[in-house]
Amino acid sequence: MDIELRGITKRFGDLVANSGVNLSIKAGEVLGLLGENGAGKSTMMNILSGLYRPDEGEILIDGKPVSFRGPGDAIRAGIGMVHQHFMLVPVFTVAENVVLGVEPTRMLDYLDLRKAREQVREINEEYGLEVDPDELIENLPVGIQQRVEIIKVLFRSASVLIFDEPTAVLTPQEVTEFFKIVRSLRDAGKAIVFITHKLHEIHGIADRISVLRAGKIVGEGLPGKTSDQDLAEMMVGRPVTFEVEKKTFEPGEVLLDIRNLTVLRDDDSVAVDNVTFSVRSGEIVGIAGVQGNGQTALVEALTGLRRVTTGSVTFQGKDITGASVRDRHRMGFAHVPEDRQRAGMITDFTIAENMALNTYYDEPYSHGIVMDWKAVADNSAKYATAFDVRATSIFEAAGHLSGGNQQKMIVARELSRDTKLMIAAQPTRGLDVGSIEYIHKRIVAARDEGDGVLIVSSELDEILALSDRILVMFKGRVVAEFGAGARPANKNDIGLAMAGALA
Amino acid sequence: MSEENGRAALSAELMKRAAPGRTDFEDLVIVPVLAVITAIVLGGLVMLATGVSVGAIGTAFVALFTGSVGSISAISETLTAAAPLTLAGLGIALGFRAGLFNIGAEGQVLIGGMAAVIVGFSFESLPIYIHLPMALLAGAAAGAFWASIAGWLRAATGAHEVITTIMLNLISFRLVDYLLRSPFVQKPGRADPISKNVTESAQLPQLLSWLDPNMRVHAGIVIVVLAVILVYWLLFRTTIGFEFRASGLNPDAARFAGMKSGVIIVVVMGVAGALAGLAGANQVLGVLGRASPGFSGGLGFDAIAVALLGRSHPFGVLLAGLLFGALQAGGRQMQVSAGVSLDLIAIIQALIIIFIAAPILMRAVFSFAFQKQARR
Amino acid sequence: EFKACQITDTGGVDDKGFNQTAWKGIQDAEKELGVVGKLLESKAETDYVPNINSFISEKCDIIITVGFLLGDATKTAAEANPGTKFSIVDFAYDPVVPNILGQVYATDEAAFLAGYLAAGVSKTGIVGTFGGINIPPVTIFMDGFVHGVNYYNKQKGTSVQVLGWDVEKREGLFTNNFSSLDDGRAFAKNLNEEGADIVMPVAGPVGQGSAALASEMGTDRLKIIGVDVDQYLTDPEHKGVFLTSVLKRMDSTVVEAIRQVKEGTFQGGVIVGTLASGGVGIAPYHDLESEVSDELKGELDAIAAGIKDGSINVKGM
Amino acid sequence: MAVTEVSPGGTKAIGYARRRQTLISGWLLLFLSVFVAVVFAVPVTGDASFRLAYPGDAFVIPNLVVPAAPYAYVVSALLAFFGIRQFLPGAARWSGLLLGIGLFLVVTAFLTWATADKSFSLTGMLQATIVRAVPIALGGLAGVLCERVAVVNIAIEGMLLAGAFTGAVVGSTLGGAGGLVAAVLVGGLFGLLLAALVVTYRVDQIIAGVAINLLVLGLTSYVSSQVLTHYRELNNAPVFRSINIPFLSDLPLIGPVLFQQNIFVYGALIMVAVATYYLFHTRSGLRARAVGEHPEAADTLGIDVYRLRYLNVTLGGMVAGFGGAWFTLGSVGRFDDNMTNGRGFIGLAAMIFGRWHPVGALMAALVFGFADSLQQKLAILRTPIPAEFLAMAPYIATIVLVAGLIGRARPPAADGKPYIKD
Ligand SMILES: Nc1ncnc2c1ncn2[C@@H]1O[C@H](COP(=O)(O)OP(=O)(O)OP(=O)(O)O)[C@@H](O)[C@H]1O
Ligand SMILES: Nc1ncnc2c1ncn2[C@@H]1O[C@H](COP(=O)(O)OP(=O)(O)OP(=O)(O)O)[C@@H](O)[C@H]1O
Ligand SMILES: [Mg+2]
Ligand SMILES: [Mg+2]
Repeated sequence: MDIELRGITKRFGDLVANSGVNLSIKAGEVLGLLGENGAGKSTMMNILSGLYRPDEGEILIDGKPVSFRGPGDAIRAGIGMVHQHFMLVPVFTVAENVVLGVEPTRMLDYLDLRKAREQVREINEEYGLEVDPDELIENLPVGIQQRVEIIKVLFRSASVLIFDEPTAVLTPQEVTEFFKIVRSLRDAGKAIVFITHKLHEIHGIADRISVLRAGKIVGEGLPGKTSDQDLAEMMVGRPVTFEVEKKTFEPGEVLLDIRNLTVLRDDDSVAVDNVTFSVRSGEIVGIAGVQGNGQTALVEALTGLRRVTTGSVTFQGKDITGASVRDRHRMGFAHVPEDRQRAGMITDFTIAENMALNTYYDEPYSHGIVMDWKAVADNSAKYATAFDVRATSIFEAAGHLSGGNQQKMIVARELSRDTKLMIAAQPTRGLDVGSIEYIHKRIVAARDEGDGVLIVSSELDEILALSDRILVMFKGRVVAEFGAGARPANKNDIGLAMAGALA
Repeated sequence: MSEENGRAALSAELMKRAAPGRTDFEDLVIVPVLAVITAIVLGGLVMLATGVSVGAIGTAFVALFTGSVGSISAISETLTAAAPLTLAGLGIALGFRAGLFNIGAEGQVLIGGMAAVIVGFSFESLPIYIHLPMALLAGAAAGAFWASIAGWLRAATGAHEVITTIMLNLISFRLVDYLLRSPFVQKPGRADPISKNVTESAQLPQLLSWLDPNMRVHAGIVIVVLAVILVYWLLFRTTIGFEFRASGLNPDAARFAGMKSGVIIVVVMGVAGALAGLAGANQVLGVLGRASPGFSGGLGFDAIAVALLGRSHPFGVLLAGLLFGALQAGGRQMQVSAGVSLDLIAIIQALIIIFIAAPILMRAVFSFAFQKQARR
Repeated sequence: EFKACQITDTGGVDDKGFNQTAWKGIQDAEKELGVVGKLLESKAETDYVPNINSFISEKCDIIITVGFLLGDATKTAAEANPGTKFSIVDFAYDPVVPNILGQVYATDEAAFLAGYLAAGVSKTGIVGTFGGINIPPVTIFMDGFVHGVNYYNKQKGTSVQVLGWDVEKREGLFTNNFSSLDDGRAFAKNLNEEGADIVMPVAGPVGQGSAALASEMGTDRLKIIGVDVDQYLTDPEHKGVFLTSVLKRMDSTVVEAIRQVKEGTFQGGVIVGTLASGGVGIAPYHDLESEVSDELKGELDAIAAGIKDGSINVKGM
Repeated sequence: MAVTEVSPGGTKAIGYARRRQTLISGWLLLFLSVFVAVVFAVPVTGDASFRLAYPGDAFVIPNLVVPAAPYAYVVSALLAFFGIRQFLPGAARWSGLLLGIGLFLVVTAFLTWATADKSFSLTGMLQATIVRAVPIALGGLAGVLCERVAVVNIAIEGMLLAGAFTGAVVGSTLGGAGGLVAAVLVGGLFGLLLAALVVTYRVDQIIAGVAINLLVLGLTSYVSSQVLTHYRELNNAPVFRSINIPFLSDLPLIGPVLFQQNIFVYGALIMVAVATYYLFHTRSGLRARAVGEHPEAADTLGIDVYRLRYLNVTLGGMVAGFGGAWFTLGSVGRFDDNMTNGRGFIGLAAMIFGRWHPVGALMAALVFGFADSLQQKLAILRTPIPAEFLAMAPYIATIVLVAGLIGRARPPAADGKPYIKD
């Protein structure tokens, strides 16, 4: 089945997300779609999958124009999409998620789950996906969840499959597995759209490349033929440096010392399992690991947000195992949380209020219990400028900022006081190249000034680019260490460790 | 140097207050005004539908107006009715700001009122400047205690405050019944649940009784004004209020910023309860002079509407309280002059809330009053 | 024009009980004396004072408040407005307030007869009663009822039992409202399950719920004794279940109070309705006449005479 | 220089949170054990007799006679055992169940204590339990239907009241069946209004609910005093009598309790069953729950989120309308201002208490119904405890249970959140 998009334009209010996009997708071919964050990739695919309606333009299937009134129409037309944020109901089983919307039924609308399970098993066998149909989604690692998404699409006998940044959450090994699946789907005659902003992936899998920038198709390319530099320039619109500049590694005294740390999750399962390591001043320690292996809990424990079950945390020689979040702030902790919108900021507060979140309780921002809004405003204007937060006013609601500027605001806030240790979780998740560059520069600058830095990221490239030393977490344990005295960092080895091969 | 200057200029630019847009004006002024008008018109239609003659409807609306603001005694009635609604509404609004849905104002009003009554009749010969504040404080403290039970349960066990406050309401009804019958509280010589009378020195003095002994407006309105200012100050000018608002809008972010959510919940409920308790004290010390079963008369529930209508902003709550007070006072006059049931007022109040909460609906119906592309 | 203005308690004017009866008194006065009647219903206790104030500013010639619960509010208003004339149903002041005329009723005299009757008619030997709120105008019915049953037991050597009211401890079954018909039904059901085949609900309209239950179950299993008015007449749907009603003729005292103002003879004090004055009494047996033996009827007549002449004490002494 | 060796791991999970809860329930059970012994056993003599049959029943079964003091000692011993069990390994699994059973035993011990040397009709009390649970269960069920699609329904109270009013007025003119149908329709209408407000006009769900409650209360009270007062015949509906199910209704104890009831009781039981089937065993139910848990996911699969919200909230309104009719058509046929008197809110509590499950809501409603009917019996038994405290007991128990057992019960993930599309 071949698909053609003609002159698609989509606006959100004043913002033009897609403008006059032309694109063709062919059976038995993988189309790689490149573009920075916010380029409009997801929007375009959401239009193709019926979720959004285009303001202008048309979609043709095998030459015939179609119009989708909703995702149901697109599904019936044979278009399936695996979304960037998984669209799975966590408290449903795999089988329930797969059949949702096209459920096998018997009399009286009775939901035939037995049949559903069998159908899932059939697809499992046909494509070599191994997923237990009776497991609850919330108990599955993301890699498997993604397979469920693929089964969902196949179950609807889609002949066009759209994958929106499918590799962002996978380990290198899982990516390899995933590519195998994609190839077998292509060979089965399906048309595939593969969205990413990682250049190196696109060469391995795509048959054809289109690049999107600011809502427009700005170029085409062929894998292997078009160079990374060229593709990157098409994406960003200017030459890009792939290197992060930093001073040579000169670690100082031990700042943070973690011994035999064990931390539990809310459901009392073990998240961090007897972990010991330390962070020195002037050093960036990167923690690599697939989501769900305890990094979140580790960060929460180090920042005072989660109770430590056993073990100790020492900061500058002082035991801080039980210290409160605020005590740690005052000692010079800076914390960039992994979920910016949920934990890092208050979207309905103004920028000024958000920038006061970790300073409001001290002079000069408050006297006793009375806030000094003048001081707060001065300070936030100063740092918003210094950290290049693009806003019309610091009295604008922070929720109105773009993701990159939100993150810059948070980093500005965290570094706006005298810091000694920076803990940053997924500091550039979902940001565009420009913002990533900027935030990386800031992190390195903090390290160069003598701060200790702990970075948790599931983006292996980020870990590799920034870290002086890399620890890999698997099932709550630190299973490997790379760099600075240990074995040198090597992407493949780290990937293996993340997948538990060294455990 | 010039870069420094450039920075300073940028930073000064950022300091300029974002101008409130026309949409804000429309939402804050036009929508409420249209909502009130529409609700009153619909109220008229309801009367028509139930067989009230057109003349009587006219009389009713005139009475609604004169009974609420048409004379000094009407204004006195409006203020008397508005005072407890505003106080309890402030408490509920505070809860909303901190992300708590406190259905328990009714119970807190009752418990606060009981404490105020008990202190109010227990001392014979204290000067008013000691006795009255004592009684008020007792009301506030008891309300605070009662509400913070729900706060504590939420903080310590995660029990949802909607359930616990509903249950605490039901418990407080019985508790008040019991107290009113206990020999210490019950009025001597009476077998029914009714308390002793509050002594003069604990009563909120009537402000206009020199004009006419039936003017009921009393010093409680001073407390209301103080409370509005205090709550405004607390919410928007102090670190405590900052924490309330932060944890209300995003409890996770608040926790990440080192705020202690458990403590905040208990404190918020405590302050909310204190305000509701003051509303109760206001009723028994200023209006009733004693307590009897159900003396709150549902004001704790009306106060939820007041808080919602006032958009949980102290000044908004004051305006909403005045509006509801006026509707109550005017509604009474409507009942006297036009024989229209007081319940019509409840209908109008409900419609006002619906319309104010549904700006999209108002924009759709009255599109001429709004700018075209206003986007929400 | 002469305005006679009534303020109900929270029961409302359609309570098929005393608010309604008092209102009937005003309507009678409209016909007989040519006055204009006005009415304000109280939704909550906080309405009492503002309602009275509304009528004061309306310049009513007489303000009639209905019910014990308005006692305090009426007194305060009367003292603040000595020029306005008040009358209150079911309440009296001691010492007398010069501009309030209280209207009270020796209801226990009539309830005594009802108790004796119930004891005589009951087949299970158990009868029951329950009240709205534990206040004197309610419990006086229950007192009279219990004493009437006890008097029957003493006379006949039987041991008919009364459920729902303990005269000594002053405790018993109360719905704690004067409005929930469903409570009336549930309370009567409860008493019936415990054996009572005759129930006297003293809770205004709540009693209609009991009557509904009785007509559902049949009068073999449950009969009702009405209160305030002859409920056979006011509750025609369930009229067959009323053995009798304990009458409290508030309409007549209300008319009397209005007449006094109209004729200029009004002065503070109290009107008492007794069995002797006809202010209280029991209603005919209507459809259940056959259940009452002639002998019992005769005894009741004798007791009524005894109460009127003071030879029988309805307080149980 | 490497500080870290590969970490050894091997920590065993120690469930602190759950452990704390078990310990608390352990202490609570031990306390109750002592309490039962001291208060219900020591000072009591005599037997408690519970009447199981009505005079004239087909099978006359003897009274259940329980010696009060010995029974209390047995209960006390069992409680002590349950309590100690909480401190032993592996307690967590049974903690909630044992606490539940323990509380139930305490109630029975209390009953025998109160009835010592007296008697009352147990059958009657259980029958009343069911009857009184009906509006609460239906309110709770309405809540379940709405919240399963993530619409918080504070307006249950108003919907019940609307059903009660319509039932009375239409019932008076068209007869009971007509009244019931109308009540269901009007309940559905208010459900539709709530759905329109929250789905289409994006009104905050709580505000919409509160406003609907006020509106219904105002409308019904207004019409009742403005119109029904003058036209009494409009407020005098026929009542649905009990229907005895042949044979089953003659069974001792169970017969009168379960099979001699009116259509509201049968209707409630059937609706709970149907709702359970609908939500958990049908295609539409799966979709509805998906909408409540993850509306975006449902949307991407072509499920119309708005339509399902409209549908379920309207259904919820109809269930509440049916429950509301109970107040008039199932009781005495006459409407009275605010006659639901907070039962809708208790229904809401029952829904949460019952963990958003129809059967759970029914069970919770039965607890409230039991407390309600128990209280009336106790007033006749004349216990030395002030009536007010007895009346409070179920509410206090609810708080204890909610805090202790289901503190962090998980509502549907999207509950209360509007879904804004495109
Ligand atoms: N529902 C929406 N409402 C308003 N703006 C939107 C909406 N969805 C997307 N946008 C905006 O449209 C632009 C394109 O977004 P889109 O998600 O398509 O980008 P993308 O290329 O997929 O980026 P990413 O790599 O972050 O996924 C962005 O500026 C985004 O903020
Ligand atoms: N299976 C689970 N059960 C309960 N809570 C969980 C589970 N998985 C994760 N969490 C929650 O996530 C946090 C810790 O999880 P964990 O540390 O395993 O995630 P992570 O590996 O750090 O994820 P990420 O890669 O996104 O940082 C806790 O807040 C915990 O409540
Ligand atoms: Mg995207
Ligand atoms: Mg995580």
